[in-house]
Amino acid sequence: MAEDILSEIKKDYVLSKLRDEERIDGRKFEDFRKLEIKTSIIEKAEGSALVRLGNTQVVVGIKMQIGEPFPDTPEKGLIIVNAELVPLASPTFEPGPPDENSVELARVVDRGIRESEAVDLSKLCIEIGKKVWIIFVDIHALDDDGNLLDASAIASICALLNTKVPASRFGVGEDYELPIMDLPVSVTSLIVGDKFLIDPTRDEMSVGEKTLTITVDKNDNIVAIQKSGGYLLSESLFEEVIDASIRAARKIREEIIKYCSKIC
Amino acid sequence: MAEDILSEIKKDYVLSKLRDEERIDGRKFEDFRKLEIKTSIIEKAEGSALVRLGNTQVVVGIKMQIGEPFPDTPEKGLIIVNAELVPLASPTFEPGPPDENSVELARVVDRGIRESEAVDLSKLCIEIGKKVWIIFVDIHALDDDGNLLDASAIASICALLNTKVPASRFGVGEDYELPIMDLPVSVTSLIVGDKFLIDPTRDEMSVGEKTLTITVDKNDNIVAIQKSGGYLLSESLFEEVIDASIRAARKIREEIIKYCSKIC
Amino acid sequence: MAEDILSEIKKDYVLSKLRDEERIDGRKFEDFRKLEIKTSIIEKAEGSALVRLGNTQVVVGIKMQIGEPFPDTPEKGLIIVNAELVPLASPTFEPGPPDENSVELARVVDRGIRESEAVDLSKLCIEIGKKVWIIFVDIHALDDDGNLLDASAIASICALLNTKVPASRFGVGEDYELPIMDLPVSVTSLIVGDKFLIDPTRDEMSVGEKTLTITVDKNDNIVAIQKSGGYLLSESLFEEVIDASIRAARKIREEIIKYCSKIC
Amino acid sequence: MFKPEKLIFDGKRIDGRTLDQLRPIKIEVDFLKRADGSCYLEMGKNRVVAAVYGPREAYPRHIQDPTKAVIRYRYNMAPFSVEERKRPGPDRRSVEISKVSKEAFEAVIMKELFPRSVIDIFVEVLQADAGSRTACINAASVALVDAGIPMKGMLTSVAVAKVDGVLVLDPMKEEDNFGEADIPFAFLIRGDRIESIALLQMDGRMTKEEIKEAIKLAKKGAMEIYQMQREAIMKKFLEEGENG
Amino acid sequence: MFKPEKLIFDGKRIDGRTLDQLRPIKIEVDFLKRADGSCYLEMGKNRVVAAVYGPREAYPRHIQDPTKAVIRYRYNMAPFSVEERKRPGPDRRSVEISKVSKEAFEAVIMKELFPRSVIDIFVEVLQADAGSRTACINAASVALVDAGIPMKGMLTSVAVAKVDGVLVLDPMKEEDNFGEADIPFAFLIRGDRIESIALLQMDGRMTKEEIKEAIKLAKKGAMEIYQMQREAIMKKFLEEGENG
Amino acid sequence: MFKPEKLIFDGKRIDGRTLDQLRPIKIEVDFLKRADGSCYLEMGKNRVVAAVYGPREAYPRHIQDPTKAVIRYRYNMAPFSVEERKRPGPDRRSVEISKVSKEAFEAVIMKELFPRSVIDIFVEVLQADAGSRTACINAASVALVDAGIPMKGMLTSVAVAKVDGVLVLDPMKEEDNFGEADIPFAFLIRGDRIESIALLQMDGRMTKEEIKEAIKLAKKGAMEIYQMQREAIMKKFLEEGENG
Repeated sequence: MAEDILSEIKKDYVLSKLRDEERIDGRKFEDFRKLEIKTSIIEKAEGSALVRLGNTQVVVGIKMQIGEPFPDTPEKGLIIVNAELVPLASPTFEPGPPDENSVELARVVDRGIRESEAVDLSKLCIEIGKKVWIIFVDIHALDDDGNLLDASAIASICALLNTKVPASRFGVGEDYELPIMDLPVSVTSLIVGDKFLIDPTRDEMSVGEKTLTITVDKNDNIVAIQKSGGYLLSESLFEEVIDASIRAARKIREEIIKYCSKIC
Repeated sequence: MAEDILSEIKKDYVLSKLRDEERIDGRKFEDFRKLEIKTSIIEKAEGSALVRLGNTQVVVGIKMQIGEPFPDTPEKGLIIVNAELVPLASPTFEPGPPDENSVELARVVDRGIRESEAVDLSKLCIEIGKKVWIIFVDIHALDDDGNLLDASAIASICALLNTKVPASRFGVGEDYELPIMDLPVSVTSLIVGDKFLIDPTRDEMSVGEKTLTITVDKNDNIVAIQKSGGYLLSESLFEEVIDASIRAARKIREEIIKYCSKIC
Repeated sequence: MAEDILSEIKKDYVLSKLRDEERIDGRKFEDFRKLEIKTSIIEKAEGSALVRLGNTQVVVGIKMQIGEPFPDTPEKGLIIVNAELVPLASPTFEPGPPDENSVELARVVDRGIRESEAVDLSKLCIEIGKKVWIIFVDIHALDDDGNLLDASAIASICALLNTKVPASRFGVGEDYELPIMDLPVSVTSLIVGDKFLIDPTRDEMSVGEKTLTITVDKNDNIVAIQKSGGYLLSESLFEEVIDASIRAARKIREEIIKYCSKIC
Repeated sequence: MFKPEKLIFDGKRIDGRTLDQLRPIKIEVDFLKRADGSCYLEMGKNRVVAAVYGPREAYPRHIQDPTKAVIRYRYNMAPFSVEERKRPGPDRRSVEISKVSKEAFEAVIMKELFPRSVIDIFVEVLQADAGSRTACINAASVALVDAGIPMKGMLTSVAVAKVDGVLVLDPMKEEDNFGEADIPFAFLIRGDRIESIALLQMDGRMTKEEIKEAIKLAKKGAMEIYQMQREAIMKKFLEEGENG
Repeated sequence: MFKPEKLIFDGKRIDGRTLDQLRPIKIEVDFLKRADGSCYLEMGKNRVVAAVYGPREAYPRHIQDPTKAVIRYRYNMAPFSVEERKRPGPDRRSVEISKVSKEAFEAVIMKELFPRSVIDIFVEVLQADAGSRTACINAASVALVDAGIPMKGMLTSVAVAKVDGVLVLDPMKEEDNFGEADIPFAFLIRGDRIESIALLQMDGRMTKEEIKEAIKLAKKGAMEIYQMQREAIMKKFLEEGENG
Repeated sequence: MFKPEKLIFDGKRIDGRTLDQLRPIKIEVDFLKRADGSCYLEMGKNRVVAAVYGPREAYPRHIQDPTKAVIRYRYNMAPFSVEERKRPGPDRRSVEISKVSKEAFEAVIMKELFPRSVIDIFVEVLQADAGSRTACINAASVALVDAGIPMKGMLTSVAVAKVDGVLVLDPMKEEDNFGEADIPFAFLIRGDRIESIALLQMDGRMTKEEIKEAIKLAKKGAMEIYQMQREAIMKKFLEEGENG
């Protein structure tokens, strides 16, 4: 009950600020929170990244194995994206097999990587039709202060950028860097009436779980969209969100590149 | 609660009619409801049938794969019967793994097909001891207005009659019709005191879930029996039910043959 | 509720007896209950034993299969210990996958066998790196009157002593006796304040589920320890329990050897 | 499935349709007796059945919402609905489709009228071609009308794909597999007018201009489907009038 | 297992029994301390243990029936009970056997005496030969008497098989595997008389005349088993009298 | 992993440590915002995160204890935490570790202060080397202090192994894999004094004299870890003081 009242108060506060064209943490409507990236944090993984988006924290680890390709793409490797929303990250997450929210999160992240062709899968073939590399992208949420999805997408691409193919350990040649061809960025907006807030915090989400995620590639193409939550979206607002998402994605991509150039 | 009262009223009505030697839908005690068969309704399946028994509706689809035979029958194909009582078909069905009712339904249908040797499994061997055809008979209930079991058994044998072995798609020769050697028919009776009603409707089942299923082959042999429900059955009633089931099975078998000769 | 009161009364009785340095069934603090062993009770198993410890009863059956060795021990067989605490054995056990108690039981029994090197796994290799024997030790609890763990451990080693490797059935040579090199004995004590009772009954366990299990090999070495239950253990009591466990283990081992020499 | 050299040839698609043409649609209302509302629908090779149960008391109690009805949506594929037999039970794809479809209906059902209740929407895919999620939503929408559940309007769903560089309406399997992008939409249609978007997903690669074009094309297709949904419902009510 | 050339030779079966002869049976009542009633039973190579718990309050509450006790029956095979190790947990066969066995007991237990309660019957198959379901029912029936659960009579179970064209009582593994048909029965026996059939299944191929013959043969076998069930129970009560 | 010829050489271990030396430890308190208390901890290559939620109302109700709080402990390994990717979800090892760790905390948390409540302790292993269970307990203990849960003292955990015939403190992977025995301990430390043992397991082969020696060595290591736990907590409180 106390929980409900608190949430009601937060909601009123968020909405009253919105009427003054403000966000509760002072950000502009189209701004992401502060982004911090740390890679190579798990030595036992082929690649890894810890991403902080404000107080939201996600770790992604990459493991690779050798397996069979799909029959219709005999010369391509595979990517499998999996998300565990462990109860450590939020009192609303429950232990057990992935629920609809973690499935959706993993699948939207997966689509961004896959459709932007971020990883050159043709460089992951060992023996055509028989042996290819399988990339496991495991998303491990640590702290949910809102917008786990974008944090997970950023952490996933950063972890992939950080990945070395462990060829020598498997006795199939020398290790090499995973060939990354694009930097897809997912941008999630909270829809509030005819307005939208990019990168919503958990407090902001108290006004209603109505989001729209637009994933943008390095050429400003859209590579994935996901409307999530039971609400109606107007065509004009949809177009506004696309434009803003393209702008926001560019900034995030710059931050990722800046981080990478610093550590490489 | 309203549910319970309604069920109580139905029960009284069924019983009062029974005292006048009548059924609530005017049928004779030994009559099936109107049977409608439609085959080839799923092009992507190797065989398929939609069966309507009154308002009860079941779809069966047949898929075939190549697999290993059992070690003790190295030259025979396999049949696997599976039933999904999806919640679309009845408010009492629940999503999730098969419960005892769907397991029983699938196993009784399976026994009818298997014990009548309806499918000539020796014609399903590709390479002795290594490769045989596996037939998946998937029963998908759509509408449960009583006696899903007999409807499923009829739909299964009709779908098998409709099946082409997809040899060319698997690169092991030319397609051929599945060799069907018998037409087993399962006949389910509702036991009410010392009487029995063949092919009970859901409304009739409100007097108590006490059924006896007799599956009969084309030579009037019994190939499967299943007493289902917590009740005591007298020897004499059992013998009466067998005789009536043999008669009813003949009629249903004729209807199946009539339908098949029309479409072939 | 009645259950709770009964348990409260039992607890008071156990404690009052303890103040007089007595156990409710008259045993000494360091004595096991009467042990009965019966082997070869399941002809279809490679080895089997029924063990009664007072009223506690456990059956263990051994089945063997041929499988692949672990990559790092290519010339050694495998042991897999599994426990089913079926609801037949106690009203507190529930059907379904193993819970934390049956997992713990199986793992502690496993450690006793494994760490004492009771089975000479190097005699279970058929083809180095390819084919080795896998031993399934299946613990099936029948009656839980306390201390299922020690009863299971005794039944497991007795069943192993009773096991013939079924080489001829698998066409890989002649049957031979499983080479047993040690007789580990697990000794479980109930901790009550600064005292401890070896081989507690279910009634004694009503004072609190606080146990310490010490598994001892034939040379009085300790091969496994498990503190179980939410309590604090003093260092001095721990050392006392070790000494008493070594003494108790010797007696149980003698009984096992006596039984075996009688039947062999 | 082999990739054809070209999917569009001379302005026509490999099944002979023009770029903005729907596949044939067949709708049968009140297909099931047991359910409170139901619909059988074919869209190309898709064959789906939808059933609605409710509003009924939500059980177990802790799922009840004292302010509105809980909507549940279960998209399920029959094992024989696809080329390679599918193992029974939900996979990740079904879980996601069920979620976004549920949310689309949450946005249009007047759920505040039925506090503490649950409305169950079950859709079974008997045969799947591309677009089974859109076919299911169209069937479910009709089944809800058949069940008498009040909605803000009709929910109508259709996808647009980008194939060989051009946009096509209502893609079938080959276009979905080998196309460059796919956007399924569901629109709320009220008073014969498309009001807003209730379901929206996309995967592939498109410019923002193409997305705007796609919306236009989707709206055209949705209006046609909407007319067929209306007709099927009308027909059923007229029949009932005759028989009743 | 290889198929023997003939299963019946000179009127004798491969284990030396005549056609209407049961396998050796051993019954031990009150085998377990923890359960409210229990029984260990051997029938040929079958070794089974049955335990009864209850009547006790049904939990969770929503399974309670205000008019009678709920009966639960769990047939479970130990992993080592069969030639090839069985993975723990219920398979489809166990689920079906549990269901029909439960229903047989529902028909004979006076469950109206215990509203809102549950009576749990657990049977564990330590070694399975043909007929483990009948052995389990016989053991469970004795365990219910041991637990003092009121029943309309004794439930006694036996199977009849058709082998090499003739009917045999209480088939063992080879007869079950290579025979032409198998019918497990369970009868309600009251006042030393078989009153009715509580469990009945069949698979194989039989004429209706053969089925009638099978009933006769099964009844003969059931009466013999019933006497052994009675004796075992008597023996236990006498022992208790002596010790008490 | 190949077995090195010798694990101890000239009194030094293969990572250069002396026999009684701990691996480097790093502790960060209040690492997470959402949890009521949290801690990030490194011990050698182990990287673990602990979070505490509660005390909060236990749900579902039937798990409530009217006399005290229920403690839950979930030890979970990230799929990428080990050499070969681990399938998500609990395995038997995790279940056992969770159980004994839970029991250690049950013995030190003043759970009688919070009847009907639940206190959840979640630990995630991001990277596992030998001793992840001890690292998790050390982190969880700090997270409990951070959450303000009253305890009888600090819980501090460390293992001792027998390697090449001698005892070593805080074994790393190679020593764990190829050593002769391993004993993880957790101690209750109050007033800078080790009072008693809250967690104790062992596998391997040791004489009782060696076990006594192992306790001594473990206590030495635990006191050092305890100091680091204290310092980390102190540092956080001082920072809060400065900022607040």
